Amino acid sequence: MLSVKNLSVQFPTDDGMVAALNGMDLQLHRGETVGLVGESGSGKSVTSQAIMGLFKETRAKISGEITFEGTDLLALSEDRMRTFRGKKIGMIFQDPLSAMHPFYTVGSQIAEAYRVHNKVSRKAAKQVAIDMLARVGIPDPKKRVDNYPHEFSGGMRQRAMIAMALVCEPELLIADEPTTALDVTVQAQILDLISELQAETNSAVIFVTHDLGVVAQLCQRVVVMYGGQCVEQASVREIFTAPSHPYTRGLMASMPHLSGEDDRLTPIPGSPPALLDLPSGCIFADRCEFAALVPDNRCQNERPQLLVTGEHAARCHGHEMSLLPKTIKVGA
Amino acid sequence: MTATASTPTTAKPVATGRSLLATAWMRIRRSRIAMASLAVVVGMVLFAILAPVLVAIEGQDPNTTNTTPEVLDNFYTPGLPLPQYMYPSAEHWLGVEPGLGRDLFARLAYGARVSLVIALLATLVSVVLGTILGAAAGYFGGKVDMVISRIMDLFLAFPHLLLVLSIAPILQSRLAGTALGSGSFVPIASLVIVLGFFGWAYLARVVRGQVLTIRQQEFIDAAQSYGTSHRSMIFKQVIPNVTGVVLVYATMMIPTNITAEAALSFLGVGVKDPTPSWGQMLNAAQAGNWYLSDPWFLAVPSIALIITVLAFNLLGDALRDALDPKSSR
Amino acid sequence: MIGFLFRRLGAMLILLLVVSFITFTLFQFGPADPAAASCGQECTPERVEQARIALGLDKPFFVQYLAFLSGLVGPRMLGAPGAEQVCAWPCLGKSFQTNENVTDMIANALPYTVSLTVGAVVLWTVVGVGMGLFAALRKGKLADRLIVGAASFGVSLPIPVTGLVLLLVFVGTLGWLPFTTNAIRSPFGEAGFFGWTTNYLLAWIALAVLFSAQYVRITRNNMIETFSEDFMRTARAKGLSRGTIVFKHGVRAGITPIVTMLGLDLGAMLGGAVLTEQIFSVPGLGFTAVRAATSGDLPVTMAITMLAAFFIILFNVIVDVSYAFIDPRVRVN
Amino acid sequence: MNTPLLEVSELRKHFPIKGAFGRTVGAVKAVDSVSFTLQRGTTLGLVGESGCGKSTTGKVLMRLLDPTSGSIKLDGEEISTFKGKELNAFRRRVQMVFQNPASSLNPRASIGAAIAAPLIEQGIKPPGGVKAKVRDLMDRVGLRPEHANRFPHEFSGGQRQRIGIARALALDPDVVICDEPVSALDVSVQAQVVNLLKDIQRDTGISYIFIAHDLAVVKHMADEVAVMYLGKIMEQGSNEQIFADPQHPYTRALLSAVPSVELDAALTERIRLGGDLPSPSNPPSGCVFRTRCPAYALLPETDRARCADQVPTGEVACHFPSAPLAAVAAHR
Amino acid sequence: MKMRATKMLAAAAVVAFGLTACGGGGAAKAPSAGQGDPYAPVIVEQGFSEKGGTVNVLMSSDFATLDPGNSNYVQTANVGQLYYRTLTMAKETAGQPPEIVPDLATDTGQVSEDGLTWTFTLKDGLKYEDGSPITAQDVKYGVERTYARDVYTQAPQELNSALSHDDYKGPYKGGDFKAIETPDEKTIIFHLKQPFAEFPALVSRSNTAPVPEAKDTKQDYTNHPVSSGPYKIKSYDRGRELVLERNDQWDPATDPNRPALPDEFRFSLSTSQSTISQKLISDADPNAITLDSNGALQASDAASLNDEKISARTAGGFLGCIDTLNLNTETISDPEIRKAIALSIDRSAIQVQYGGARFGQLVNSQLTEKMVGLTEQVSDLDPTGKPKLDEAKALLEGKDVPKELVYGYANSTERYKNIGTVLQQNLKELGITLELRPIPAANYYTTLAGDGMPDIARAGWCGGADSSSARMTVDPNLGPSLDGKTYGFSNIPRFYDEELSKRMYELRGATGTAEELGAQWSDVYNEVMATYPLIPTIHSYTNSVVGSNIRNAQVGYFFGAIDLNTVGVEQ
Repeated sequence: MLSVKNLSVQFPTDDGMVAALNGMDLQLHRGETVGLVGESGSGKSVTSQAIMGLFKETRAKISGEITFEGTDLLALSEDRMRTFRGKKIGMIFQDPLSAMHPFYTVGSQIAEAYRVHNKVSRKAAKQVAIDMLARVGIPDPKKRVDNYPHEFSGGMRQRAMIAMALVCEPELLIADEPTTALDVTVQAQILDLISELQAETNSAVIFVTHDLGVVAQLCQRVVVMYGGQCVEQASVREIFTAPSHPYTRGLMASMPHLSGEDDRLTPIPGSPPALLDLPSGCIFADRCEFAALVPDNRCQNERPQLLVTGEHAARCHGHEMSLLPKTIKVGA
Repeated sequence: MTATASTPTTAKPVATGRSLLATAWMRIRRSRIAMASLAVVVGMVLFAILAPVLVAIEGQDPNTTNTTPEVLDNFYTPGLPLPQYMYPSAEHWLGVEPGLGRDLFARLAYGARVSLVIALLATLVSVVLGTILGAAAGYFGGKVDMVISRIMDLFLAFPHLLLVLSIAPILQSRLAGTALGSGSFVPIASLVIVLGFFGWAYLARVVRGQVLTIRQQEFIDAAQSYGTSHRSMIFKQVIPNVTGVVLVYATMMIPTNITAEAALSFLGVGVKDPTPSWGQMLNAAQAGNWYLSDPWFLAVPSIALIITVLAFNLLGDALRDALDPKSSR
Repeated sequence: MIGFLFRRLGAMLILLLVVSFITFTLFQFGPADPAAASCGQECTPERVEQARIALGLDKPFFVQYLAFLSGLVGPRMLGAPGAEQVCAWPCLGKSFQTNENVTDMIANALPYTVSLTVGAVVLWTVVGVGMGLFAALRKGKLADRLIVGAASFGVSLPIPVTGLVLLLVFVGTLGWLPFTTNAIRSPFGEAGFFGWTTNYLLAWIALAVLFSAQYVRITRNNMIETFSEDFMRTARAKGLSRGTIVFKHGVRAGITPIVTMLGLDLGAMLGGAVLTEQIFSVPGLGFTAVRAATSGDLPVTMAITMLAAFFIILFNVIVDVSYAFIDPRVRVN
Repeated sequence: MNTPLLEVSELRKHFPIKGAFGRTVGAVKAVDSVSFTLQRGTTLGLVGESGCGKSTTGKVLMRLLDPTSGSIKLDGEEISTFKGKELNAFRRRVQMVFQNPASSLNPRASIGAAIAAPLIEQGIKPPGGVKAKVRDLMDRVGLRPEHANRFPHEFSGGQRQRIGIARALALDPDVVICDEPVSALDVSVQAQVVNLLKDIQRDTGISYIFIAHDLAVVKHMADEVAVMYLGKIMEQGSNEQIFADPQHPYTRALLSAVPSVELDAALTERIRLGGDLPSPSNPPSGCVFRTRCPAYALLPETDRARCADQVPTGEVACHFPSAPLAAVAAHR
Repeated sequence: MKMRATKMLAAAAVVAFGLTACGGGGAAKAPSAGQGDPYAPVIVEQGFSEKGGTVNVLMSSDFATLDPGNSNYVQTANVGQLYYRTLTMAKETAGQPPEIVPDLATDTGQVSEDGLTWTFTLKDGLKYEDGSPITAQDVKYGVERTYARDVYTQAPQELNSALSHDDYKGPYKGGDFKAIETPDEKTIIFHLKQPFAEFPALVSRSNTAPVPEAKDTKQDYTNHPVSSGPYKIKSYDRGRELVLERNDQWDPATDPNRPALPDEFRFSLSTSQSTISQKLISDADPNAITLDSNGALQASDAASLNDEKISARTAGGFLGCIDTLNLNTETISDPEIRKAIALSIDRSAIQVQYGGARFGQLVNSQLTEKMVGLTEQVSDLDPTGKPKLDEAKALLEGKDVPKELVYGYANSTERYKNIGTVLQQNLKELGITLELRPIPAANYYTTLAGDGMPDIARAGWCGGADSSSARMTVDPNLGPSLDGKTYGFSNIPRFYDEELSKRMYELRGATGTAEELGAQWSDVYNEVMATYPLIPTIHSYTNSVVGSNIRNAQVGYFFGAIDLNTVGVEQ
C-alpha cells in the first residue's frame, strides 16, 4: 500500500545542510502495523512527516519516492496532497496539548477534520464528533465535545487526537510517538485503544517510537532507524530473537528489563552521529564493536546497502558478509 | 510555512568547539547587513570622537556665525544661505545653516558627540538599573519582587514622553549650578538622567522574566544544593545568563534613546542651541519653517539620525538572532 | 471575571493616585513659578504674593494636594479668598496661564487627539498587520525580504523627520494637502469625512510609518512562530485548505500579542501623541501638554498626565479582558 | 542493624494555593506523610508516575525546599530544621544529580568551573588543589580532563549527565539524590549512565536515592524500592519483593502497564487503570488510590467504606492487598 | 512712580506662546513695496466705507482674557475696541503714535489747578448691549475691580499707580474707592497722588471700561464681558472660536471714532501659524486677517512678500516696540566696559535674526522721531549696526574686563536665543565668554526684576499708552524708584546715577507744555545713554498679509497687528 524508496530529507541550517534522512526505505501493507524505532535524531519523525507531505512548501530538500496506493505523493501538488491528508492518511502527534488548537473546542476540531472531506452540516459533523469521542472512550462525550483541549487530561487529549485522526477513517494512520509524553499507565490505555481501533477499521499503522517494548506489544513489523537510515527491517519476532544489525543488538542489550536479572547493562559506546557531517562509510561504524571484523576498513569507507533476505533486511557489511557472531543475547 | 522547526535541531551536534559568543560572532560576521550596520555604528562613533579633528581639517567651527550678505541672502528670503553656501562645498563640507550661517558639518560632527553620548550614557544608566533591579526581583521573589514589580508597573503606566517633557526642564533648573556643572552640560546631564531613569523598567521586566525562567532551571537548584551564596548566585549564576538579553536590549535601547534625545531637543526641552545635537538641529530646521525653503538643512541631521538609528536597530536584530538558539537560518 | 475586573479597577485607582501624587510633587520643584508667571512683567513682590494666594499656592503641599483630589470627588471652590467660584465636578483646577477650567480644556483637546488616534490606528493596523502577515506567508522570499527591510527602515524613522519631510513634500512642495487646521475636530462636522481625512492624513501617515513598521515586525514574527506551532502541523495533517489554516488557525492564535500591543499603543496614543501633534499643530492633549509643561502650568500638566496614565491603564485592563474573549484558557482562570 | 544513614519519617510538603487577595485557600499536598530509611552503601528507588511527589521528596531531602512537617535524620541528626551555616555544612554530605542535561549546567560556565564550584563555594581546598580534584573527578566519570575548559553545549546529553555526576561527587557526599538522571537520555546512553552510577557506588560505598518513573531502570539500580502515588508511598520493599511479588494493586498495575519486550507478554496479568489522576489539592479521602483501584469496584460495600474512611498504612499501604484485581482494562 | 507700559508685557506674552515666528534676516535692503521711505506705513485699500460682511480673524492662540479689568494684552486691547469703550481712546492712525481722543467722555478731561484732580463727563445716550444706561458709577466700578489684584492678576496698573489711595483692595474687600468720586451718573472725578500731564492717555486704558456691578462674574467675566461698544459677543468657545456680532444698542452718534464696518467678526483661535501664513499668502480665505505678531509670517515666508500681488495685500507699519539689550549695571558697573560691549556687538547680525530690514529698523535710540519735543540724539553706535571693534578694544585697555558673562533669554523664542549666539561670538573678540541661559518665558520679566537678572538680557519696550511722550519710555526704563533713591522697578539695566536719576525724579512732577517736557526727558535720556545701560537694537516693523476682500487694513502702532477698529470687508 505504501512504499518509501530511497527517501532523503535535508534541512538548511547555519552550518550547512543537515541530512535528517539518508535513503530511507519502507514498505507497508494494508492492515499492518509497523513500528518505526530509533533514538532521537534517527529520522523516524522526519519519515512520518515526509509521508504526510508536511515538508511541502518548506525549505527542506526532499528526494526519493513515496508511493501510496500507486500515487507518487512527492509529485503531488499541495492541493492534491490535501485530499490525502486526513482523508486517506491520518496522523497523531506526540504532544496532544500543543498539537490541538488551544482556542477551539475539541469537538469543533474533530468536526472540522470531518467537514473538510465530507459535505455535511455543522450539526451533523458535531454528531460525528460526539460519536467519535465515544468511540475513543471519552466518558460523557456530549458534554466533553464542547470542552477545550486544556480542559482535558493528557490521556483524554491523546484520545481526542486519535478521534480527530480517525474521524475520516483513513487507510493509514501515522502515530508519531503518541505515548512518549504519557505515564505508563495511561500509555497502556492508549496502546490498547490503538490496537482495538485498528482491529475495527483494519487500517494500516505506522507507529513511531523509541521504546522497543511498545513495539513488541503493538507491531507486527519493525523498522529500526539510525542516523537517518533504516538499518534493519523485520518482523517483531525476528527482531527480538535474531537481530541482524549490530545497532539493533546493542539497543537490545542496553535496555534494562523488568524481568531480566539484576546485572550490568551493556551500553553502546559513544553517542549518536551528528547529522551535519555524516561519515562516508557506515554511519554506525564508529560505535560498532564488529566493525573491526570487516576487512579493508569497508565499514569506514563504504556505506552498506540494505540487504533483504526474505522478510528481513539489514544494512550492515558484517551481516552481509556473515561476519557477525551468531549467538546474541536477547532480552527475553 | 514551516512545520518542522523542532525536527532537525534536536540532533544538535556534539563538541563543535565554539562558545556561544563565538557562535554569535560567527553568525554576525556571516550576515552582510549586520556587518554593514556594525561598520556604520563604529564609523559614527569614530566620527563623534574625531569631531574636533575633522572639523579642524575642514577649517570651521560649530559656533561661528556668519550672517554677512555674502553668505546669507538678505533680500529675497532673509537669512537663507546663498546657493553656494547652502549645499556642500570645499569650504563648508555640508553647507551652512540658515539664520546664523554656522557651518553644518561642524555642527553635525559635534552634534554626533552630544547625541551619542546622551544615548550611550542613558542606556548605561537604564541597563545597570534594569539589570540589577530586574535580577533582584526575579531572583529573590516574594516581597522584593512585589515592590520592584509595582514600581515597574508604575513606570510603565506613566505617559513617558509627557513626563520626561515635564521633568527635563525641572531637572535642568535644579542641576544648574550644582556639581553637575553649568552651561551646555546641564541639559546633557539632565537628558541622561531622565532617559536613563525612565528606560530601565522595560528592561527590568524582561530581565525579571528571564531570571524567573533561569531560576526554574536545574543548575540553580544545583548551585543551591552545594550552598552557593546569594551573591555568587546572582553574579555568577544568574547575571551571566542574562547578558545576552541585556546586550540585545541595550543595543535596541541606544537607537531609542538617540530618537528620544532628538524628540526632546526637537520639542525644545532637551539640548539647546548653541550646543549642537541632532535633535537640536531638527528643532532649528523646523523653527521658522526653514525646512520648507532649505530642505537640505532638514536633510543633514535627518540622514545622520536615520542612518545611525537604522544601523543600531539592524545590529540589535542581528545580535538577537545570533544569540537566539531558536533562530534557524 | 467580575472579581478580576474589580481588582484591576481598584489597582488602577491606586496607580492613578500615585501618578497624580508624583506629578504633583515633581512640580513643586519646577523652574517656573506659576504665581510670578501669572502676573507677568508688571510684577511686584506683593503682586506675586497675591497671585500666589489666588492660585492657592500659599497653602502647605498636602493641603494643596488634598484640595486637588477633592475636585475629583465633587465640586470644589477655586480662586482668591473672598472671590471664590465653584468649579463643577470633575474639577481638575484652572489653568495658571489662562484661568481656563482644565476640564473644559481637556474636553476641547480630546476630539483632536481622538481624531488623530483613530485614523492612525486604523491605518497602521491595516497596513502593519496585513503586510506582516503577507511577509510571514512569504517567509524567506523576495517579498518578505523587501517588507522586512522596509520595516527595519520604518522603525528607524523618527517622527520629527517623517513629519517634516511629509510636510515639506506634500504641503510645501507639491501643495497637495493643506497645513492642518484646528477647525476640524471630527468627521461629523462641517468639513465632512473628506475634509477630516485630508486634514489629518499626513499626521496619520507620519505615525503609521513608524507604527506600521513595528506591527509588521511583530506580526511577522508572531505569525512565523505560530505557523511553526504543532497545531498548525495538525491543521495541515487534517487536510485543511491553506486559507483555513492561515486565517482560522494561524491568525486566530497569533493575534494575541498584536492585540496586546494595539491596546497599549492605543492607550498611549489617546494620552496625546506629543510629537505628531506638535509637528502638525493638532491642538490635542499632547500639544496642550507641551505648552503647559514648558510654562509650568501645573493643573493642566497634571490633568493630562493623569488622563494619559488613565488611558494606558484602562487599555491594559481592556487588553486583559479581551484575552478572555480570544483565549479560552484565560477564561477559566 | 546500626542507625540508617538517612531516616525520613512523616515527611510532608504542602504548597499553599493562593486565592484572591493573597489568601491561602488550600494546599497541593505534593508529599504527604512519607517515611523511609536509607542504609549506607545502598540505593533506594523512588518510583511513580508524574505528579506523584517523588521529585518534590528529593528536593525536600536536599533541602532545596523546606518541609512542611516531618523529620529527616542524617546519621541520626535531625536536618530538617537546619538553617544558615548548619545547612551549608549539611550540603557537603548530601548532593544531587538532576534530570535535565540541558538545564542542569550553567551554560555560561565551563564544565571545569561547574565541577569546581561546590568546592569553591564550600571553601574546600583539596590536597592536590582544586584543579587536580576536578581532573580526578572528570576522569572518574569518564570524561577527558583536558576538556575542562569546554562549555556544556559542546557535550552530548550523556556527557552532561556525567558532568553533573562529577559535580555531585566533588564534595565526597554520603548520599547522592539522583532525580530522574537518565530519563532524558536515549536508551543506549542511558545504560552508560546507569552503569557509571553503579560503578561509583561499588567503588566508594556511596548511597543513592534514585528517583525515576521507569520501573526497569529502578529495578537495575535500587536495593530498596518505594512506589509513590499522589504524594504517598503505596508500597515499599526490597527490589526482589516489589518486582517479583508486588502487593499493592497500584504497584501491580504499574508493573503490568510497562510494555514488555517479552513477546509472550500477553500471558502475564494485565491490569489497566481507568480514569485520571485526582487533583493533589483535593485528594480522595481514605485511600488515595481508591478512585482508580481496579480492586475497589469489586469490593463489598463495607470494605469500600473502609477504603474511603481510613488511610492505609504500613509497608503496603492497602487495606486489601490480596484482593483480586479486575483483569480487564477498566478504562471504559 | 510705578509706570509700566503694557505693550511690552503683551508682546512677551504673545511670543511666549506663538511659534518662533520669524528667524531669518537680511540687511539694509528695504521692503520693496514702500517707495522712498522703506518704513512708511502701508494701508491696504484705504478709504473704504461700506458696511457689512464678515471678517475672519485667524489666531494661533486664544485671547488670554476678554475681561477689560484683567487685561494687559495688546490683542485684548485690539479686540476690546469692538466691545468696550473707555473714557478716552487711543485712536490708531497707520504709522503714527495713537491719538488720544474722547470716547465715553465728552472731552479728554478737565484738570484742576494743582494738577491733582481730573474730571470727566459722560456723553448722553450711552447704553450697554442689554439697553441699560452706562453710568459714571459703572466706570468707577470698572476701575475699582482692577485693584482686586488677587482676582485679576493681569489688571493694568498704570492708571492705578497714578491715583491716590493706592492701598485700596478692590470692591470685594475694600468697599468704596476714595480716589474716584461720582457725584452724579455723568460725572467722574479722579484724585491723583502727583500731577500727571499725560493723564488723558492713562484713562484710555481698559481700566476705565464700564462694568455693571450686577453683571460682574469675577474671573468668569472674561467669558462674556458686557458690551458697551459696537459689537457684542455672540458665541465664545474657548480655545476654538469667538464670534462678535453687531450691538444694536450702540449708538454711532456717540462714537465718531469707530467706523464699525463689518457685520460680524469671526475669530478662529489656535490655528497654527504655519496654517495662518499659508492661508493668507495663498488667499485661501479672502476675508481673513490675523492678529498674530509679525502677521504670523514664518522666516521662510519672507520670499513671498516680494510677489507684487501679495505685497499689494500686505499692510505694513511700525509698532511702538523697540528692542534693547540691557546690560546689568550692577554687575558691569564700569560705563566704559559697557560701551566697549555695545560697540563690539554686530547689530546688523541681530537684525538678520528679526527677519532682516523688512521686519525691523536698526535704531540707536529708544526715542522715535514721532515723539513730541524730541531733541537730537547722539550715539557712538554705528548706524549700520556694524561693530567698532578697534574702538571697543581701545576702551578696555588696562581695564579689569570680566572673563565670563551670562546672557538670559526667554526660552520660548528661537530668535532671542539666536541673538545670544551672535553676542557670544562678538564678545569672544573682547575675550569674554558668554553663557546662554534660557529662562522660562512665563517668568522672564520677573526673573529680570529679581535676583536672576543676568549680565545681558533682551527686552522690548513699546512706549506705553501715549507713545508720543518721551517720558513714557524714559522714565519706566531708566528712571529711579518712587522715592528716587534706587532704580525703578521696570528699570531692567538697574540704572541709577545720583545726579541723572534725581533729575528724572524731579521731571515727573514738572509742568509745562508737551514739547517742553519732551525736550527735557530726551535730554536726560541722551545723558543716561552715554553710560550705555542698554543698547537699542531694532524698531520692529510688522508686515501683515490680508485676504483680498479686506479693506482699510492698517497696522496699529500700539497693536502691532491689523487694527480691528478700522478694518472693513468688500462683499
